[in-house]
Amino acid sequence: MSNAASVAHDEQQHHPRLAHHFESLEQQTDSSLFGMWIFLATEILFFGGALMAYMIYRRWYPDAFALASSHIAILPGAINTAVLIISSLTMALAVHAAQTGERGKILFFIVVTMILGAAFLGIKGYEYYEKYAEGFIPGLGLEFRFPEPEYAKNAQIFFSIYFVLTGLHALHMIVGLGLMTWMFIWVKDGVIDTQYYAPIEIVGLYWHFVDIVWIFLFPLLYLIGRHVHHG
Amino acid sequence: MSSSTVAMPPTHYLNNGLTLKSWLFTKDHKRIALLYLVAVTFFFMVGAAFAVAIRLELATPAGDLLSDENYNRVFTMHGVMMVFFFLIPAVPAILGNFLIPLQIGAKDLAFPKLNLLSFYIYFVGSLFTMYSIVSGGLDTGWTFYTPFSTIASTSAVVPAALGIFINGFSGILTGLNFIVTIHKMRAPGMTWFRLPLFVWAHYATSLIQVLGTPVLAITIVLVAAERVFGFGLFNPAVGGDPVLFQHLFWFYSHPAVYIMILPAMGIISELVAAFSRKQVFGYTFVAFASIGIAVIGFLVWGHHMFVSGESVYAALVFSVLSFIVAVPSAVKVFNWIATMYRGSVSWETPMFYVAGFIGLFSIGGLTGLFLASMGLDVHLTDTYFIVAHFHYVMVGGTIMGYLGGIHFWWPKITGRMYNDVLGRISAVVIFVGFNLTFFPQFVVGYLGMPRRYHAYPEEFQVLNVLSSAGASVLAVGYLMPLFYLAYSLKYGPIAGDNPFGAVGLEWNTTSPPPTENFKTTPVVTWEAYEYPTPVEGHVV
Amino acid sequence: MADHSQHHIVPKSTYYLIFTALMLGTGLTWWIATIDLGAMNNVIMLSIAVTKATLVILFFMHVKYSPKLTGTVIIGAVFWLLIMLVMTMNDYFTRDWLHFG
Amino acid sequence: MRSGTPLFPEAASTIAPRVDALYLFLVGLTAFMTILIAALVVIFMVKYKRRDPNSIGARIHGGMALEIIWSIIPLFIVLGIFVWATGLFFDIARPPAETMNIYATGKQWMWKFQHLDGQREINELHVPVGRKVKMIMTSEDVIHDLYVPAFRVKADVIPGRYSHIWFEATKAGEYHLFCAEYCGTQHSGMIGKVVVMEPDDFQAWLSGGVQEGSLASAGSKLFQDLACNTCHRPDAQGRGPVLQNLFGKTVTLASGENVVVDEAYIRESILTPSQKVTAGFQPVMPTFQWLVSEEGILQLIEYVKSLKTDMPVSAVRPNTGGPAPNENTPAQTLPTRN
Repeated sequence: MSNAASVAHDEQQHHPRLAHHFESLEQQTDSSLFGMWIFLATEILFFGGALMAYMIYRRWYPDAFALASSHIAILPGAINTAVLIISSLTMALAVHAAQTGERGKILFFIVVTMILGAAFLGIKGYEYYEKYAEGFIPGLGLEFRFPEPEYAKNAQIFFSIYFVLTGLHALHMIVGLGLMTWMFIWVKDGVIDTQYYAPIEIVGLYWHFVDIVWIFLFPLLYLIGRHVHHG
Repeated sequence: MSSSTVAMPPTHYLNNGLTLKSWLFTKDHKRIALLYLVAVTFFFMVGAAFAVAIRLELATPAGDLLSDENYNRVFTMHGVMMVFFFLIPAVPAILGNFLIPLQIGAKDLAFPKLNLLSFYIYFVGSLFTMYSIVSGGLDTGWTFYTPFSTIASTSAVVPAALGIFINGFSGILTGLNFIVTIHKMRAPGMTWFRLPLFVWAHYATSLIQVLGTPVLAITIVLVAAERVFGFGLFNPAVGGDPVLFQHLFWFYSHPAVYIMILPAMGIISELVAAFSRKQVFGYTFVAFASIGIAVIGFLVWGHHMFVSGESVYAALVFSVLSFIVAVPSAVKVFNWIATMYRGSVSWETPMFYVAGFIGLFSIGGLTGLFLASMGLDVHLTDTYFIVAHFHYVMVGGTIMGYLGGIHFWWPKITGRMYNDVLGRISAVVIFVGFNLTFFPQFVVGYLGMPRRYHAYPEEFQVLNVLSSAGASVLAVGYLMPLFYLAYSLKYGPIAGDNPFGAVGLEWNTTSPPPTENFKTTPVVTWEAYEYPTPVEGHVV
Repeated sequence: MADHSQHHIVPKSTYYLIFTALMLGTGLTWWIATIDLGAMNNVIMLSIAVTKATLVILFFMHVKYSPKLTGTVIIGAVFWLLIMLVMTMNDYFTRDWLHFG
Repeated sequence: MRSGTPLFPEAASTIAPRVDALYLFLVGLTAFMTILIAALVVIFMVKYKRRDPNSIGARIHGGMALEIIWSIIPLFIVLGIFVWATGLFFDIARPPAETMNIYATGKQWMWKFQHLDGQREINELHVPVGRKVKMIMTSEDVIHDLYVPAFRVKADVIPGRYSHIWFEATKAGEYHLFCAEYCGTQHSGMIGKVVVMEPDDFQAWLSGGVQEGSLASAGSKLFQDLACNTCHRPDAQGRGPVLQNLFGKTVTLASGENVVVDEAYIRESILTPSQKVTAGFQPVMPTFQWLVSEEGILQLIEYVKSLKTDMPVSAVRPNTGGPAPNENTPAQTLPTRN
């Protein structure tokens, strides 16, 4: 077992970030990465609950869902998908730079990732505004104006799920930007070094997870029924 | 008691820093456990106060003491407080927090800061929920069924739901912390099958917390989106399905029952071994029974919905799985009893709680079979039979186990001993009061009295009066430990490191333990519950 | 069992390769969405999404080079999600089975 | 309803004794197991009481044979109970073919019942002894639950769909009727009584009171008032499908799917007509969402059920003319909720 192995391990140097209750930095890193993965497991089930609502209602109301989906413009969604994938790449490169100890590169890639994240949120905000202008907000006391009134009721469910899922996703992005700001400061202050870069790796895991969520949301929300309705 | 010439260790976690700040910002798992102890006890009192109001109201058939509006708020808050702020955190956050690092030979949990954060998240969550009491109350029942909670209720649903949402993160983080700790922080030689069963039980519990709680969180988000923004997610008016809420809710909330009972079962395993001075019979079976309950427990939630309009076929699947989950629980009970066989059974207070637990949990578990039986559940569900059943499991089981654990580890936690005679009396009073309170509810439930009724037909009165009378006995039983335990803090005799002559790493350190738990990292070379002969008050 | 995950450095070329695959997958999804394949549209789009997610997990998130425990956590979480989906769908798909006129 | 303090509920339906039998079996099992467990705990506590403070227990690790025995035997016992209880449940859940139907609507906080012959009741339900009665139930607001302890049946009453219970009363008398699903402030006031009458008395009760005409005729009148008859004509010349002999049939939708015409489908067709259009018809029907109540829908359903070819639609047409059908299509935009 890992703990048994790590006890005998490096007594020689005592890293300043090694917490008192760990035997070695390796045990500490292992534990924190493992903890992050468990947290991501909870995130899977968190989004999974909303996904289940989506599945059930889509099966109940396939036509309304396909129609409602075809009223969402693909282009901003596709651009956002690309933006997120690029940001995932830059995040991975930031971790890579942390492993090799190139501090300037870490800072550069974190900043690029943050810019891309902000761009994603900007485009998302624009999309939300469009939904508002078109009358696709299924609540807030606003009038829901769906072009095909006979599907209006069930289209409200689609847009409710759309806003819940994309809203939660955007919220995760905002948290991610916060975490990255924190990492930026830590790198700048020299807290992070080639021994101790688990925090950057953890933020990276988080960011990639948010990317994965979007990889599923894009086809599920934007692309269903495109082949039937060319909206 | 064993050796009498014992003294407190000069330094220990309790006197390592005496300022308020050293408590409120502590990262020591033992101190955080005590912060929880205070908070959880407080919320138990709050929940119990609501219970008193319920039993007073139900002493007469007419709804005369409280208005129907207030009664609904009272039973809702009783449920919310007891379930989310007492039963779910009670054993893991107090005893689990205190003992897991000690039992596996670690200096602390893997993430001490996260542990402190969990406490404050719990605290903030409780504030929101408490706020809902003063800002109009909550009248949805602790189950928040839609569409009542989303479109009909005029009460403060959002703050209460927000409080439960926030509190959920406390549970998730505690569970995450335990899992990582158990995987990564075990002392050399502490293999998986040398772990105390208390740790196994907490591992299983943590799995449920980590995998189930997020679904509760998203459910609350969906309810809030419907209630606050007017989104239609469960609303039949736009084609939504209110029954979907029940699936999501029970996917968490049925396993949550196992979050409450599994840690208590872990305590009972420890207690049976310690007070029989004997290895737990069938250690691996008991360990895997915990994991089995945690896993199968996720497959049975639909038994809450037999009459809710779920498909007959789905009900059938949920029913058979519900029957199957009864088996590992039965296995545990049999193994505990077999552990006592040819043991050296002590009659100290914790053993009385063990006996009470086994009795009450058996009735609670067996009446679960009634409810897993679909043909019978149609009649029984949503009556007082259900109320009696889950109180037998969650109160008779969990609280008996919890109090047994508190009495067992009290000398370890505080370094002092309580009055054992009073302890035994309290166990008996609780056992008698409990049965008086809840046994009549089985009868009145089969008669057909629905739960959550503010007024009821007159022929149910005698049984309800019995129940209310029993509740007053039960209240005395619960108050007793509060007094003699508090008294022992100052005037109790010094307990010594191992007053019960038990084995387990936690008994290898001082009482109370030092902040670092052990002077040197222990190396484990023995099996769990391995009693060397003869016992001399101090082992290994 | 200590895999020294933190010492394994994935070459940059791998990252660029995965990135290219992800972008191509996105384009492919869009293209598939516009042609009518009936029920297969969904199957293909979701298969691409699962593939993309797997690539991200294995390479960007280093799971390929991490202890087995990490993989167990992921598979466990996905399995639990499936429990929820399957058992609930089990209800929704069979509500008509005992049809009471 | 009884006075005094009963300890066992009255059994007044054909299913009740069977539920009681399972219950009593389980009570016996529980009592046996609890006494066994309690006895063992007490015996071991006394017999193996620690006398020497330094003594320890015998070294016993476990026993595979015992573990298997006490896993397998309970498993078979519970699976046996499962089979018994599930068979019973199917009989409770599946109504017999020929039933006397009564419609129930729950709303905060009352029960409304409509008999086919037109009698309406609130919080009181009259049924005859010896007839199989099926309740077709829906809710106007939140989830309720119709529960008659003496019959050992209950089912949630859910807004937006129909649920059922059925029973055959065996004993004349008055029994409790409860709402068993928490539904808000006056949940405990949402109660009433079931009056089980001898068949003759029931007939007398049915024919007494204000005669409002049968449920189907009320539905027929509504059918005219809402101008449904302009499209749904019996002669296959209308813009909508012929409704005669339709109930219980399977129809093919425009999407190619097959659906059985049941209460839920008719309700859906009235409220969201464009969702499941019968193949060969245009989606021209407007929604009647805001024009007809849940009770009205039930009347329309009963009217559709009553349409048989041997009974032409004119035969049940009420003689009252009613207001002129509104030619304008009803409002198409849905009011937004908040």
